[in-house]
This record gives sequence, structure tokens and C-alpha cells, in this order.
Amino acid sequence: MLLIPCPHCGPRNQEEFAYERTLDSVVRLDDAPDVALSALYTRANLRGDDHEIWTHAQGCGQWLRLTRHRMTHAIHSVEPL
Amino acid sequence: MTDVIASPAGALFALDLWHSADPAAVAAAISLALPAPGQAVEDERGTVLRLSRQRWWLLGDGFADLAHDSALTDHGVISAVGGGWTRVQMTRPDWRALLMTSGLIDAEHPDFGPGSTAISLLCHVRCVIHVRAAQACDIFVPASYTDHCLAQWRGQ
Amino acid sequence: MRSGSGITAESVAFSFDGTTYHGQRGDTLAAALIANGVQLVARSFKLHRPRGIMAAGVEEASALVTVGSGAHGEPNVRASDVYLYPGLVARSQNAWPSLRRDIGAVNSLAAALIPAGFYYKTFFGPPSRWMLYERFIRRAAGLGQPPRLPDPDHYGHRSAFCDVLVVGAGPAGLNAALAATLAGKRVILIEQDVLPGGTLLREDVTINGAPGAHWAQYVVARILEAGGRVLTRTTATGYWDDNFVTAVERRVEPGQPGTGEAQVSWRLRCGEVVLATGAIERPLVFVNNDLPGVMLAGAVRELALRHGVVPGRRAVIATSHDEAYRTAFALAALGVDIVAILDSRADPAGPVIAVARARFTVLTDARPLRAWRRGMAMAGLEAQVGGTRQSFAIDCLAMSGGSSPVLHLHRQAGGALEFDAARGAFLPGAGRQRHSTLGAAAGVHDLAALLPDATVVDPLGAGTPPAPGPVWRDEAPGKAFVDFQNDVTTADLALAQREGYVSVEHTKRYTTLGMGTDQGKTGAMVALAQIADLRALPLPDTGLTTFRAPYTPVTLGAFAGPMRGDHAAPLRRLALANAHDALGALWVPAGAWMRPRAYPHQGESLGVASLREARMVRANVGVVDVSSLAKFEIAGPDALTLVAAVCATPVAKLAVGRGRYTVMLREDGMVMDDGTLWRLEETRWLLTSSTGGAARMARHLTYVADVLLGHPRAAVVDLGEHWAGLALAGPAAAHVLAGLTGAPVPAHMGLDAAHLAGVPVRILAASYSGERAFEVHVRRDQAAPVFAALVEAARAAGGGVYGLDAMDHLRVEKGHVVIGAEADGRTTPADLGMAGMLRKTGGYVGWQGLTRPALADAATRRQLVGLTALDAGAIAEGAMLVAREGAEPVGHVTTAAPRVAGEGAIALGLLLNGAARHGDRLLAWSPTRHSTVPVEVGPPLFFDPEGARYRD
Amino acid sequence: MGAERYSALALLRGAMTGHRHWGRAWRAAEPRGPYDVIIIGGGGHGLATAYYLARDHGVRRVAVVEKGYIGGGNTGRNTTIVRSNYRQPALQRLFEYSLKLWHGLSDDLNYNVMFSPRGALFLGHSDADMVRLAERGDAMIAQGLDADLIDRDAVARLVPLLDMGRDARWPIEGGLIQRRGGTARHDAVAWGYARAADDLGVDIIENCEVTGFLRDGNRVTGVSTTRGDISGGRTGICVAGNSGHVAGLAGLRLPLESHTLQAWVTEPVKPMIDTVVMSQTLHCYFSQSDKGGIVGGGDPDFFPSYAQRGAPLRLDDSISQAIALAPALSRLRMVRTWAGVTDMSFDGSPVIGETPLDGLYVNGGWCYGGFKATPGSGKLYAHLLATGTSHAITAPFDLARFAQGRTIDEVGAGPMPQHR
Repeated sequence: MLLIPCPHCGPRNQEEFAYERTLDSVVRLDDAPDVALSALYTRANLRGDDHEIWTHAQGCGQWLRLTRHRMTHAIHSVEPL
Repeated sequence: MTDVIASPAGALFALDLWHSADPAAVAAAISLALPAPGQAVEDERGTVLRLSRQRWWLLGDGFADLAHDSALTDHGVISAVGGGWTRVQMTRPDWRALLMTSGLIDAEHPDFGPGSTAISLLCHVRCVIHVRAAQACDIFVPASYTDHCLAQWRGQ
Repeated sequence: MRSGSGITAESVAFSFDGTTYHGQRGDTLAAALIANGVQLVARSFKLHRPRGIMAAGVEEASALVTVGSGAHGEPNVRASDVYLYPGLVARSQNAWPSLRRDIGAVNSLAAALIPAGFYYKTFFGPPSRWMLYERFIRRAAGLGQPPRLPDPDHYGHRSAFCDVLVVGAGPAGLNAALAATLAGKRVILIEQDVLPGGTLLREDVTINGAPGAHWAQYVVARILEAGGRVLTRTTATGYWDDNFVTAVERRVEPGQPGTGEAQVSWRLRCGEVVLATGAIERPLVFVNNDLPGVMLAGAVRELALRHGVVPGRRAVIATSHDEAYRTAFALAALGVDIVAILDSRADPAGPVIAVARARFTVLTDARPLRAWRRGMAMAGLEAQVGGTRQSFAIDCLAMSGGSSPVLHLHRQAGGALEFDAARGAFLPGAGRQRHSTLGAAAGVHDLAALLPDATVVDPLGAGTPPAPGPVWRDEAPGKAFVDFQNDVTTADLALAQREGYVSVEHTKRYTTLGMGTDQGKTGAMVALAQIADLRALPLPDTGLTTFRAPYTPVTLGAFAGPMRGDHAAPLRRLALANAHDALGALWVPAGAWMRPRAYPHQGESLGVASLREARMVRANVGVVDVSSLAKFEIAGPDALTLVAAVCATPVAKLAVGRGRYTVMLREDGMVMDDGTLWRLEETRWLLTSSTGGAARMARHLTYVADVLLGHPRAAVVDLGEHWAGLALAGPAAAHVLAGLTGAPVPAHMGLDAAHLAGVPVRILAASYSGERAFEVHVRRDQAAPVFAALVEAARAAGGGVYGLDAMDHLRVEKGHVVIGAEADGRTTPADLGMAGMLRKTGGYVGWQGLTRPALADAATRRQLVGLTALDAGAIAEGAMLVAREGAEPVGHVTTAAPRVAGEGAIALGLLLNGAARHGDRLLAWSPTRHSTVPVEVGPPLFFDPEGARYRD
Repeated sequence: MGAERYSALALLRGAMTGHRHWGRAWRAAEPRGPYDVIIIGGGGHGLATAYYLARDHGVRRVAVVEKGYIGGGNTGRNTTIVRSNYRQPALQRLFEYSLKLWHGLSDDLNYNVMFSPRGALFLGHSDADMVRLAERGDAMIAQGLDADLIDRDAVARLVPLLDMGRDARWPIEGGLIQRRGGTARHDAVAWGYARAADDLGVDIIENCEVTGFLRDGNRVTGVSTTRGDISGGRTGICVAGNSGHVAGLAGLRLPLESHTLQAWVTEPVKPMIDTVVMSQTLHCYFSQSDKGGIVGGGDPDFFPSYAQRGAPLRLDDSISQAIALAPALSRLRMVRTWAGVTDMSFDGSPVIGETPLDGLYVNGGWCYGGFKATPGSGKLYAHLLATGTSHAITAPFDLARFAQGRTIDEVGAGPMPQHR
């Protein structure tokens, strides 16, 4: 049960947050189709630190960029998006 | 229990400022104190609660006119949202303990005193919490979930 | 047997296997049974061997009983973990016809045939044959009888936050909690026992001049005084990420009827965690070490010193270290004849040994080889004493093969382990989270060292730390157990090694070692020592299985807490729920909502009622509650940018005061949702979308705004709850509405503000039914009079209310798709016949996904079609579309309905290459419902193809 | 090789001799390349692949390299449910192919995997649910699978402990049962395949973690491991849960994320539930093991992790749902919870096929449903690794399907695993 420090609300339980995707899988509206599909359908899926997008969906609704380790679950940074 | 009272939120407005807006400047422009994160302020028109980085709630009939305040239009927008919320007023000394049965927020923290606000899951429902006094707390519950939450808070 | 040691307490009557006994308040069931001379308490899992009480705490592996009657019954309760209450009813389990004469004990005779993993080597043949064997195996397995009635108990959830959580109120934990309290921290102290004190409750010590238990009470009082929280009878069961600890508090005993919450599940978020979880004593390994009367030495001491109970008259103490010597003194003080102390060490020395030698027969280089029984209880022991074997006629053996620090939570938290060869034990290493370990859990048993600031008098406490007992090398024939509950013997471990199940996880899973309800609390380290010996490896190299929550078994009800009955998941209620009830609504679940499905008249079936309601709309007018639909306002100078990114249809040219049907796509190009988009003002839009997709759409809108578009000047305001929505549809709708508002109604796909029943409303002229129709949006808290006025006026015009089924019938006739039915997450706009509606310029979410080549291959795409039944039968919803019964399906029926206008059955379906197959005849085949209906494929539009009825 | 056959008679002989005649179920093999095929991953799928390579394709030089102990990943962490009751034809064919193999597996392997076709029951909680179940059943029957749509009374007879009250939070209106579905003993599947494969000469190399790939241009020629380099003809990744990590060692990005799935088991009790009970509306499922414990689970944790460690409140959800369905479960006590790492693919279906690198193949993306596919997955992957071409059944599950628009999306949830 992660404790995620929301930049607006302070540390809150994971229950309030929703994982969206990795930062490198964001599909921009003006991406060419091959770029978009590659972003959408492939992941590095690192067994280490990765950059992720989460939202404080059940709290203030803020979208967040987390750097988080996939083995230890340690959150190294949280920034508002 | 009479110390858990539910009523429609009534005159409740959402004030959304653009990401680029400076809250302090807006506050000055529309003569309205815009509280910092986690806080609420009250004036003669009603209560202003901070909900998120860009959203405040204005509770009170006195805020209705702001929707047409031209000083605001460059910075944000106001929308009536009160139909969607039930205001549950807890006026019992153990309201903090009650919240601790329904969610995972530190309602017992010494800093979570009068004038504090928070949004969190209570009874699995996203609720807005406003501490009004040491022994009084308002919980704003999405209206359709009112019965679900009250049943738990009233011990049914 | 209860000693006459002066302990006086209230007498409590209880029963075991139908016999009434008396114990004392404060007794565990284990203590009370022993006090009454009951030694045989249980039968083991596999071999049905007679078992008694072995331990005094949660580590008990053998003495499992069922406690409570009827709905209050709770199987597999450790006799050492239930405190007496008046009327406690306990029964033995896994024995038939009786505990004493248990038929299952034949398994013991056949034991040679059923070694570890025997079932993998036999019972071959077809699965049906295995299932026959399985029936008997399942009946033989299991322990207690399962509950069959709904649980009468209530369970609560509580959360709490603290700076310091201390787990365990033994001396180390109390001391740490006191220190944190004095330092001004928010402190929570939890203790699984009913009393604080831990080992202080079972050792003869004084602290600051008073008995240890008094000091424990004093510390607790100080913590409470300072505003801290002390939870007794509470077990920390799980240690999760970021110092989140779960604990379960028992407020009533197992099987005990109560009125309040029987158990409370605590969720604790902690700044730091101090683990003072103590240690668990290990058994010695020898033949028949599982007999009733063979007990852990610490447990015997606890029974004697805490409960004044002794398990026998003639006892031997068998140990590998000093601590168990305490038991000899404790028993002797209660008049037990200490026949001998067997110490496996060759030359133990020190003050404790010296005192003991003065009082007892201490035999060194001595250890048990074989116990035997008379009847169902221990009668004697053969021991190896130096080079000779000696026998002892005794009824109790108190054994100690060392001590295992309880590192369960430390390991759950990701803490490291360090092996201490002298103790033969793992000690806590570095923690991954903010936690530390103290006391016996860290290998420190010396009370004086634990409490440096107190005056401790503990004459027997000067001993050496617990050391492991000797490894068993089959010095005597017979079964020597390492896992008592699952009947795992040293021979089973050897067999597993021989067969190559050498990874400790393989050994565990092959032999079931440590997989009982005790999860190997007593036996795991003993087994590892045996495995290390078999493999000639250092013990740490054998590996260790994973520690998983819960530390002790937790009632499932405690996890659910208040999430029971109607509250198992939140239920959403419409603003007009009472009004619908008054109208006789039949309700249907729609996600978390309950919505009116139809309003049947007296004696009317659902189908008849729905068709009547639908025809009422076609003929006159009807009112339906569409409040649960999602509604978002998107407002601000950049609102158009956001709307255009989300909606795949043209939006920019929509005039103020007008609306349009729209679809929203996922990034893979599939239809995510649909709805109507309205331009309320130049820079203010209203988007409606499906009920079921409301949360998804809310998230999607803010994702697009904040992440993709980088915060445009546009607010997304979720007004799904703010506005109730009432649709008025039918040829008379415009007339009815105008009569209520006193104003002209808006043109089709126009909107207007009005007053209705004295309440401000917004009117959106959109049609889902194919009739002239209006959606009236009104604040939820003002909806009741508007609904009442609409219903009354509709009735006056020969119409009335209609429900979801009628709405569905009407929309099928018009070929409108529903998210989840036709738009099933696998269909593109083109599949649904909407390709022409898309913006040619792209720029919306999903446009790239739509470029994928296979999506353009009509032959492999399922496309929306209309289906008309060619005979009188109703088309089964979900039926396969096939050329003939049994053929490969080419599509399926997504929604079926009776014709509203006219007779017969129609349906919508998804059909491979369907747009090119109009006129084809297929079968709608539902083998599960024994229904086959010939259908003709056509366009998905059955009524008023010109749309004349809904236009102005 | 030439291990003693298991039988009741052999057990009897063991009873006389203290069971001292049993040898190792599989050798502790050392790496000794070159191999014709190297399979990365000693789970059920990898071991089955090795077995069928040797048995059906005559490929004798096969190595299975396993980073820990065999069956230690998801093979030993699942809830042992076996079924083929899918809705999409491609999935029906794949899982039915597997289900047929399950029915003869114990005899095939001479190892009792305790396959118990006690029925896999999906519950319906509303008329709409029942329609969806009927549709699924119709689709199954159309493909030759067994499916029975049963009414409330039949459900109540099958699982008497279910709450059949009309006012239940999730009333039970009926169900869809696949009677040939059921459960099996998960560990035994790994051990049985290992023993049988070993008997055919396959090298099962435990405690051997792959750390990289040997390359010759675009061709993979073997693997680097913690026990040295091992060269081979074809290399097959078969490490569901860690597919992303291992493929990453070859520089590949796969259409999947690794997420956590938790499960729980109660103390053993006498028989109380004889069928596998599942609710797709509720996302919970439970059955009773032969030992007597109720084994259950629910939704995954919905965020990427390799930690094999879940969040506690996720358990509350599946448990409260299970109690709502069968109230008597409330008084049972959970003895253990655990977590596995699942390859969550971007359409919910597995990925089986070639990779952009020559000689390197992948079998993964099983989401939370791989155990039931073990025999079929192994046999079909063996076909691919032996011949270099996909079997017709696995051909639709290639990696290219995502970019081409041929996704196989059973629940229609789209690319994001956390929405599934």
C-alpha cells in the first residue's frame, strides 16, 4: 500500500490514486501513426526505475509524474503534470 | 442520530482558474480570499474551500453573482455544482473517530483542525471534508451515495 | 491439574466434546483443559495421531478445536488462543466417531504407503477416476467442519496514524513504547495477548521492586495518559509498503456471541515501526515428539506461572540451553516431580546450571530418543545419556530446541536476515522500510539488558542465549515430526531430498512442510536444520520460504469489515428513487446504480409492460429518468480545443444553442463512448455520455486536458450528479412540454432554458427513441416537482412513465448503439456505420489507431446490422449468427427487441462484413437456450428511416 | 533417464523398503551447449514446451534454464483454475486445445497432476449478465466446447452455500458452467513435466538466470547466464511475468506491462464448495483445494510491479465479494495471501510468436490466465520452436497483431491493462 505524496494534498494512500501509463507511452495528438502505435503498444517494462503517470483520481484529481522503482516500490519523485 | 444531519449542498459553486492564472491576482480582482491548499476561509458571503490546484468551492448564496463578474472571465470560470452534493454535518465530539472507521485519512492529526479541508475516500466514496470547528465537520458526499454513507455513519 | 498456589479467580463453566468443565477467568482453553486433566485434544491432519496441547501461544500447531455453536461456530481455533468465557463450547475435530476412537487413525497404520507426495505417484486413469479418489481424499482432508450459516458477527474497519508503532507489549516493546511516549511521539502499542507483559507474564521476575506484570500495567497507563493507543488482543498480521501495517483486534472471543463488533481490522500508517515480536520456542526432534504430554518448555512455564496449571506430575525437562531450566523451577514450585533435566550440551556451565544441579538431576549430553504412551497420553521416555540409554516413567516432557526470533513482519517489510550460528537462528538484518527490531525478536533475552533504566531482579536470567537442539539422525525407529499439524516427519524431508525436491520451496510444497494453519511457526527452523544436515550444507544455504501475511490466520469477515450486505459495494440512488417506487417501478442494476426497468401494471409481465410502455411513447408520450447519464461542462476560452480532441466528430461549427451526436474513441480507435455535445455558450459546452462510462470519461477528459494539451484554459466540470435528467418523448411531447413551460419548445437538436413547475430547467431537444423528444435537465435537489409535473402532464395526454426496457426497444428500432452492447470495445466507428461522421482532418484521440490496416479489411470486421425475424419467434439476445446450426458463427445478436411499431421480432447484431450482406438470411442460433430463429440481414434501422417523426 | 514408473504397486514396494528406491524426479543438470533449443523459464509452460519438443518433434538437445527453482513463478502462485470458456474464437481454440490435453495429462506424464474437472461456474447476477453468459455459452458450443446455461435452482444445487436471496447485493440469477473445467495441482504440473522431459533427455538447469543474449548480427545464438554462456539454435522466451525484462535484455519492447495479482487461501476445512465459482461482474473467484482451503482471488493491483507483493486493500474487495456470494465464508480464516507478477498484454491475450530477432521467439502475455493453458501453450510453442512456423492455433497471437489492428480483446477493454 503505497503512500504517494500528492503535491497538493500531501501524502495519501495509494487507494486514492490511479496508475495511467508510463511517460514514454503518451500518444500525442499530432504523433504520426507509426510513432503513436509504437508508444501505445510497446513498453520497456523496466525491472527498476521507470517514469509513470498517475492521477489522484479519488482526491484532488491532479495528474502526476512519478519516478518509481518496480521492485522496491520506492517513489523517488512526484511532480504535478 | 441527530448529530449527523444531511441536506442538499444548496448554493455551491466550483471556481476553476486557468493553469496560467495567478490565484493571488484573481483574488484581488474579484475581492475574494482564495485559501491555500488544504484550507477553507469564511466570510460574510459564505465559505471558500480549496479543492485542488485549480479548483475552489464557494459555498453560499452570496457567491451567485460572481458567475457574471467580468473581472473573472480572463482567469477562470464559475459553475453551479450544488445539486450534485449532499452536505453531511457531523456535530459530535467523536466525528474524527467516525471518519477513521470509513477511510484512510489522518483525521486525528493535530494539524487537521478547524479550517482544514481534504478530499478522500470515505466509505469507498470520494468525499470533500471540511473541518468547521473542533466538534463540527462537514462532509460533502456525491448525492447519489448519500444513503450508502449515512447508513454507515448512523450505524445501520 | 490446577495447583493450589493461591490463585483465586472467578470460576467459568465450559464444555469440551460434550463434557462440562470449570476453569478460571483469564485461562486460555488450553490452560483450562490441562487444569481439568484433559490431555487428548485433537487428531492430526493426515495420520490422525492423537495430539494434545503443545504451546501456549499462537504457534500451537496441534491443539485445534472448533469453538462455538451453530452460526457462531469457528473451526480450527488454537486452544491456546481462546480465553474462557461462560458457556464456551469446544469440540474436537477431524475425528470420527470420537476423538478417542477415531477411525481415521488407520492412516497411521498405512503410513508407510502414504509418504510425502504419495498422491503424485498413483491414482492414474481418466480424470473421472481421480475425481472418485478425490472425493474420499477431500473428506479425509480438511480439519474442522466448515461453517454453513451466514456469519452473525459484525466486523469493523479502523484506520490510525502514528509516529511510532510498537508491535508486542513484552518488556522490549513496552520499554520502546514508553520511550517514544516520553519523547512526545504519537504512539500505538499492540499486543496479541489479552494482557500486556509478554514474557513478564510467565517469568518470575521483579522490575523496580514489583512483579514484572505490574510494571507492564504501569507502562500501559503512562502511554494512555499521554494520549497514545494501546490495543490488546490485537495481532499485527501484515506489514506492507510504506510502513502500512494491518492488525486485527478481537473484541469477543472465538465462538462467543456478542452485540458490537466482534473483530476490528486496523489499518495503521506509521512513521516508524518497532518490532518487539518475541521469539518462538522450537521443539526437539525425536520419535513420537508429538504425543499429548510433550510440550514446549516455555509453554509449560506459562501454564504454571500465569495460570497455576501443571500438565503432569512427573516431568522431564529436555533442552539445549539454559532458558528451559526455568521450567524446572516453575514446575517444582507447584509440586511437580522433576525427574530429570536432559541437557544436550556436553558440559553446560554457569550460574543457572549450578543452581539447578543443586536441586535437580541434571543429565548432560542427554537428549530424548523416543516417547511412548499409555492410552492417549505420554507414559515414558527413552533418552540417550552419554553413551547409555535411560528410560523415564513420566507424564510430561517440557522440551526446548532453541528459540526462533519472530521475524515474520520484518521479512514482510523486506528486511534482511543474518544467520547466527550459535543460536542456530536468523536474526534481523537491515530493514528496507523504517523499522527496527528489539528484544527476543532480535535475539536478546536478557531482561536486564533490555531494561537498562529499570531495576531488574531475575535470578535465573543470567543464562546463555538459546542454542539449537541436536539434529535427528534416526537414532531410534519411528516417526519424528518437524511439522506437527501436517504430519511432516524427518523421513518425509529425506524423501524429498532424495527425489530432488531440494529447493526449500520444493521441499515445502512436496511435503506440505509449514503449510498448515501455523505456517511453520515452531517447525520451520527445525526442518531447515534437518535439511541442512541431509544436504551437508550450512543452514543458511538451504534457503528460506517467503513470509507472507497474515502472521496468524484472520477471519475473512474482518477483511470485509462493514463491506457486507448492501454495503459490499456502494449502491447509487437516483434522486427520484422514491417517486419511482411510488409508481411501481421494477428496478434493475446498472453498474452501481439501480434504475427503473419498467412500471408493470397489476398482473402484467415485464415483457408486456415494457412493450406497452414503448408503444405508449410511439403513440403518445412517455417520461423516462435518464439522470444517471454522465454530463460534463467544458468551459473556457480553449474549451473548443479540448472538445475537439476528445470528440471524433466535427465540432467547431456547432452553433451556440445547438447540439450534435458525437463519439469518443480510445487511442486504439475503438469507440469508447458516445453521447451528445451541446454548445451552451460560445465557450461553454455540455457533453453527455453513457452511465457506465462516466468515471472513465471524467478521467479521460482531464487526461486529455492536463497531459495531452498541457492545461488549456478550459475547466472540466462533472455535473453528472448536479443535473437530474428526464426525457420526454413521443408525438405529444412537444405539446406536453410547451404546456408545462408556457414557452415554445426548442427545435430538434436545439436547447433552451425554461421554468417548469416553478423550477429552472434546461431543455435539450434530442431524440433517442426516434420520436420528437426532449431531455429536461434540472438540479437534482429540485427534480421531484418537475418529474411529478411531467408524469402528470404525460398521463393527461394519454401517456405515462417508461423504463429502461422500453427505452431499449425504442432505440433498437432506430438502430442507436449502446456502449457495451454494439459498441463493445472492439468496434470502430466504421464498424458501427459511423465512418462518415468522423472528422477528416484527424486531430482527435484515436485517429492514429484507426489507420491500422486490418481495421479496413471489411471481411474480418464485424459490422452493425439490423436483423428481422422471419418467423414468429423472439430472437435470443446474444445468439450466434450462423448459416446453419453448428456452423462457424459469423456474428452475434447484440440486442433483441420486439417491434414496437408493428409485430414481430427485430434485433441489432454485429456481423462479419455485415454492411455488404443486407438481404442475406441467417439463423440466430442459441444452443444454450434451445432457440433458433431465421433472420434477414438489413440496415440497422427499422422505423421511420427518413427521421420525419423527430424533426420539427 | 529411465526413471521408475509411478504406480500404486511401486508405492507398495516403497512401503516395504522405506521408500529408499525412489530416485530424483529430474536431474540437476549442468549447462552443456550447444543445444538445438534453449527455453528460458522453467515454469509449467517452459517445461511443457521442452517435453513436447522432445516427445513430439524429436528435438533431443533441449535446455530449460531457470533463474530459481522450477515452477517458482506463476506456476506455483496461481489459483489452479482450468477452463476454456472464452468468448472469442481464437481464445476458445487455444484454451480448448489445452483443456483437451489436461484430460489425459496425468497418464501422459505418469505424474498425477490431480486434474479435477469439477466444473467451472460463471455466475450471473442480472438478466443482462445472463444474456452475456448465454452469448458466451452459445459461442462456446458453436466451437464444439461444452457449456450449460443453468438457472438459479441448478446453481443452488451445485453450490448450496451461495446466497440465493433475491435481495442480495448481487442476486444470483443463474450461471454458465463448463463441466469439463476444474482445477489441478499447480506444483505437480511443473514437476510432472520436468520429470517427463528429463526422462527424454532435456536438461533442466535451475539457479541459472539469463543475463543477456548471444548475438550474431540480427540472429540470437544463445544466452548469457549466471552459469556461463549457453549456445543454441533457437531460443524461446517463456517467462510470463518477466517477459518484458527478459525481452529487454535483447533490446526488445513488448506489448505488455508486469502487474501484481494477489490470491488468498483459508485454513483447511471439510468439503464445502465442490465447484469453481467465478463472477465476472464482480471480479472474484474461489474454489476449495483438495487439502480443504478455500482459494480465492480478484482484481489485479493495476500498476506495474515486479515485486510479488500486493496492496492489502485489494484483498478486502475480493473477500467482501466472496462473502456476499457465499456468506458462510465469512467465518473461515485466511492463512496466507500471496502475489505473482503477471504479464498484462495490451489486448488481454497472450503473445506467442517470432520476435524481430532471428532465432528468438516469445511466449508470454498470459495476463492472469496462463496456468490453464500450460499443456497447450507448451505443445504449440514446441511446434513453433521446432519448425520455425506458428501452429494455426497460435498464429493469431503474433506480436504484429497490435500494430496491424488484429487485437484479440476478450473483454473489449482496449490497450491499458489497468482498465481490464
